[in-house]
Amino acid sequence: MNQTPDYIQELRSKFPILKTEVHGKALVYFDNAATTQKPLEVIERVQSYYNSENANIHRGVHHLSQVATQDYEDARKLIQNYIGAGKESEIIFTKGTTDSINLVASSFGGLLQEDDEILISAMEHHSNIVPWQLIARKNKLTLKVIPINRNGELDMETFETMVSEKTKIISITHISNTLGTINPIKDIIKKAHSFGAKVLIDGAQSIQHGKINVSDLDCDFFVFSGHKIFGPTGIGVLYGKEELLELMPPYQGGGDMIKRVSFKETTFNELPFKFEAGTPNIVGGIALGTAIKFLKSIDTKQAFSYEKRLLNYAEEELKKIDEMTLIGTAAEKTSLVSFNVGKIHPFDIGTLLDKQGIAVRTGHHCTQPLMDFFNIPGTLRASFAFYNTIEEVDVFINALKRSLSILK
Amino acid sequence: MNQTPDYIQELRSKFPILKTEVHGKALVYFDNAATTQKPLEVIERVQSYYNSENANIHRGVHHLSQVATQDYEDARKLIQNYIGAGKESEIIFTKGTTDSINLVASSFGGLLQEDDEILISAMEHHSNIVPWQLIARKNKLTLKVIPINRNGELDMETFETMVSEKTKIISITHISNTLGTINPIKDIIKKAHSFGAKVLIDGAQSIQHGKINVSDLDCDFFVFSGHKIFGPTGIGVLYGKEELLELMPPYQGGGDMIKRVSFKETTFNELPFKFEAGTPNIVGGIALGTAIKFLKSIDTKQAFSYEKRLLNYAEEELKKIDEMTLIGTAAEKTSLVSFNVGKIHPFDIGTLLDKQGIAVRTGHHCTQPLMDFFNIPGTLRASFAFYNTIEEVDVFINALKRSLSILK
Amino acid sequence: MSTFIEKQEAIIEDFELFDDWMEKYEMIIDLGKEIRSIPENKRSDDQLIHGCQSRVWLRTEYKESAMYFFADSDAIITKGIIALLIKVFDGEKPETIVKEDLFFIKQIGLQEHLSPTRANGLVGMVKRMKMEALKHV
Amino acid sequence: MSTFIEKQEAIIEDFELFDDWMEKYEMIIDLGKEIRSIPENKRSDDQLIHGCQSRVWLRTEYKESAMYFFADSDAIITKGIIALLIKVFDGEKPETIVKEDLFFIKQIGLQEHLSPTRANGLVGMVKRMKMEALKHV
Ligand SMILES: Cc1ncc(COP(=O)(O)O)c(C=O)c1O
Ligand SMILES: Cc1ncc(COP(=O)(O)O)c(C=O)c1O
Repeated sequence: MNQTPDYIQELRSKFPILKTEVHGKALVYFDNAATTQKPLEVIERVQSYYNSENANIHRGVHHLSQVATQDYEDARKLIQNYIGAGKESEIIFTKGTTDSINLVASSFGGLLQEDDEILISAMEHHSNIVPWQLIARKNKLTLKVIPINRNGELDMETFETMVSEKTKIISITHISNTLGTINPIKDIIKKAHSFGAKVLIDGAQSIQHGKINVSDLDCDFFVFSGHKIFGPTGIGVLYGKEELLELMPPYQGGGDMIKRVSFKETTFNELPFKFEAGTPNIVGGIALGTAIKFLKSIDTKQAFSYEKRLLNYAEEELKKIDEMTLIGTAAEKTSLVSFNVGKIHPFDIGTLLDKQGIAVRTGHHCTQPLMDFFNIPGTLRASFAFYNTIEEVDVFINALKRSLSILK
Repeated sequence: MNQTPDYIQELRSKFPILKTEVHGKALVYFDNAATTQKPLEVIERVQSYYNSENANIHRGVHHLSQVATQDYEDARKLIQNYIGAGKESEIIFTKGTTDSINLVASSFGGLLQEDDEILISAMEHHSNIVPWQLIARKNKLTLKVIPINRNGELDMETFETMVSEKTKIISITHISNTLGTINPIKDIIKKAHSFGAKVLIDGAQSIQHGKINVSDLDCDFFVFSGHKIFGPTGIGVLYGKEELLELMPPYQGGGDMIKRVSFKETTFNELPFKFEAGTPNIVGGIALGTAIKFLKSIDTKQAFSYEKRLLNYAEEELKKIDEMTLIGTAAEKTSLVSFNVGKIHPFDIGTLLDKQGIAVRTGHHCTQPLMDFFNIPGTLRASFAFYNTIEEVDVFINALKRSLSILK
Repeated sequence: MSTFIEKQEAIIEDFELFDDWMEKYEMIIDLGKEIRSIPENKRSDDQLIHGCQSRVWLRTEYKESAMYFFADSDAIITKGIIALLIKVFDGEKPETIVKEDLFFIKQIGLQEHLSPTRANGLVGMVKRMKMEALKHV
Repeated sequence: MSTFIEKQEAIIEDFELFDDWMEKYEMIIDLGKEIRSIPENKRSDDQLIHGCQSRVWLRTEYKESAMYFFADSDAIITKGIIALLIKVFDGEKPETIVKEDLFFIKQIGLQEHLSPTRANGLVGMVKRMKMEALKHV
């Protein structure tokens, strides 16, 4: 029987926005790869912070400042523990994935020298392309692109031939936000390390769909965004191995990241503070901690495996539709479907789905090189979280059919 | 009669946290220069965003995304209008003042050439020192420091002799967060422009205490933090003149800041998006807009002039205390007092004040060079917002006296 | 010939016939099929309007004090929306196009297409049409 | 001589005499006046403990299997807090200092001085004292 299990209905009830109506229809939120919704406890945590403990942190001797500092640092510990990092000081709070990658590209990339090589892949998000292009141009580095096949999988054979002693860093997405492909990052990391190259994993699309352990993975950097893991906007994480973070010069200058400032000489603070200049997004960090707590309080194993069921069901139903082209048919996939129908522009379908209450994303999903590769203007992407139901998939499929009947 | 006026009591009632107790005492929050408290409507705006419109912005065709985008861009307009900027595209959302200054130091500063000069002052916050030190070292620029006198005022005569054709940018605080000094920025800007130098005004401490009009000021950049103007943490603003922002290369790379990405060539988006890579702090921007709306809804003229009354009263009462040294006795001051009593360490006083419910800041206030100048380890700083009352000043003075009786 | 205002009012009336959004969009799509389009081989990059998720080409003609528009898009809803604009703007004096208020967009509930979302470029289209008209004022 | 645990319990008892925070701090300050301090001319940079708003100097001696501490600070509350630590740690075996739990801090309500706030460096002091002890384990 294809019905949403009770434990999912219960989980779902914790997300207030899912009860919203759009254009008079019940909202079906299938844009989770763009951003996830927030459980009530995260929303309430933000509110309680502002209502009773708002203060600037780290240097205040007064009570509010101490409470806020403690809560902010506790959130750091929660994150450290959740992703299996060895030390708190390896967890840097940033603005988001993009900020994290820019930090590494500028600070680690800035240490590289002419003709050193950086590897990315053909399925990267713009945020994992442009920062490397900028530093490559500045420092005359070579940026190489690991190709993919028509299923949207990395061409691992070619990859093997691309890594060499010249390779200094491989920056690669764990899961493609456009294709859903889960990349074999463990193999990549091993191969990279055998040549002394470092690896940054863009975990923007993986942290919310599975258990991550950076120590197991042995990646050198791991980055993600709070807003994609049921947390607030404006906060993200950079995990980095201590020895690398120690090596890297600071990225931004300002309050909190210094040990001692004088006009003659400035010395920098210890990790993680060296990379956290200025007043941070305090409530962002704290409420991201709450989001992690939320995840720890639920049966994520069950939830994540349910997501696969959603994916399978949606793909099955989509395949029944005439002229359907699924973009991204990797063997290993997370819970998102990207597709086109005939020559219909995804914008047209997206617009009509919206009028039926369904939020999907249309366009290039910040992966234009991938669109060029598939020679399409964009795709229509439905991306699921564990709070989505089987019935919502039905509503979506029916709405899609209705839209197509108008557009064909 | 020295009593808090009714309109202040009414304003005060809009800030939920001010009813908090600390160590069993009513909270007296005099740490407003570190961060300000938030009115109920800002807190509720954050909540309503997460409860009914949370979505990623700028590229979604679905309803939530469009609403969120509209609200985020409306906030930009509100800010533009509030600070008198000519165009929306001149308002860049950042993480905060520190982020804004780093952006300019890196992107504008990166255009400068060996021996070009940057001027800052002796009273700058670390956030307006370190970014310039970093770029100065990188690009072999000369960083010069405008001296101050014992009252904590800029030495304008020396300043006049320091500006020259070599000066490319003067980055200076509008109001000192440690001394309260209001700098004659209009004169500085005029003088700078007469030599073709640009001026960045660090408005972190001025935007919440007076009306700013960047067009009147004719400054080239103006930066501030949301959390210091009754808005959320993790959001800030960089105003820049369009022609300069156009000239500057992008700071970070990623989603949203591009027009077209390919592995061969990437072209950048228009202003303001060129400088806004990645998913922004959406709720931060929107709720900062709400904070601005709040300010527009109240009689700020009255509120700001009341702050002066608080300042005068507090200074008068402080001066009656034995061995009191006020640090920062400029003719033009905003509503904060920095002081030391005899040789007592500010940390000792701050700790005892905290136990009496009073939140003040102690230490170097991220202005270590200023501490070196005055040859002190730190100060005790009480900084007022318009929601503070005359009675709170009395409580503070009494608590201070009690603390001193124990410490002497 | 109806005035600029009358044309808009006529559109509003047409839309009032439908309660259902899907039907309104069917009408928009049908409108798009009626306009003078730009065949693929005649499209050029300088006709492209930026800021749309779909691609939009716009060509204008100025004849006997009036403006005429040819447009196309790879998305048929977008094309329909341009068709609506053309219906209102076509044959008008440049001055009218530059100055007069486009009140019908909000009234028929298409204001979401005016949002600063870069996915749908109604704002860009109107801006371009007005700019083209401005050349002849 | 009392045990490590007994010494902590004694401090807790002393603190229970006062309800008022100000009185507790008066006691802490008085304690600070009693300890073997380090005169200004004997202070050196390697004795400095980082991470405090006030400056803290710490010197240790190891004699007949026991640790002894000398400390000073430019803030008298900080000095009092070190005095509390010294009261508990002085004369103890390095092993005890490294391993045993410092439960009295929370019990007397000084846990705020354990917060990661860099303003008050109790965490740094304890860490340094334990590290010094570790050298002799
Ligand atoms: C004058 C001044 N400049 C810069 C800053 C840095 O602001 P933020 O920490 O919000 O980036 C502050 C605040 O501490 C300040 O007072
Ligand atoms: C794979 C991937 N990388 C990077 C990003 C950028 O994340 P953010 O916009 O939160 O910085 C995203 C999100 O859009 C993503 O999906």
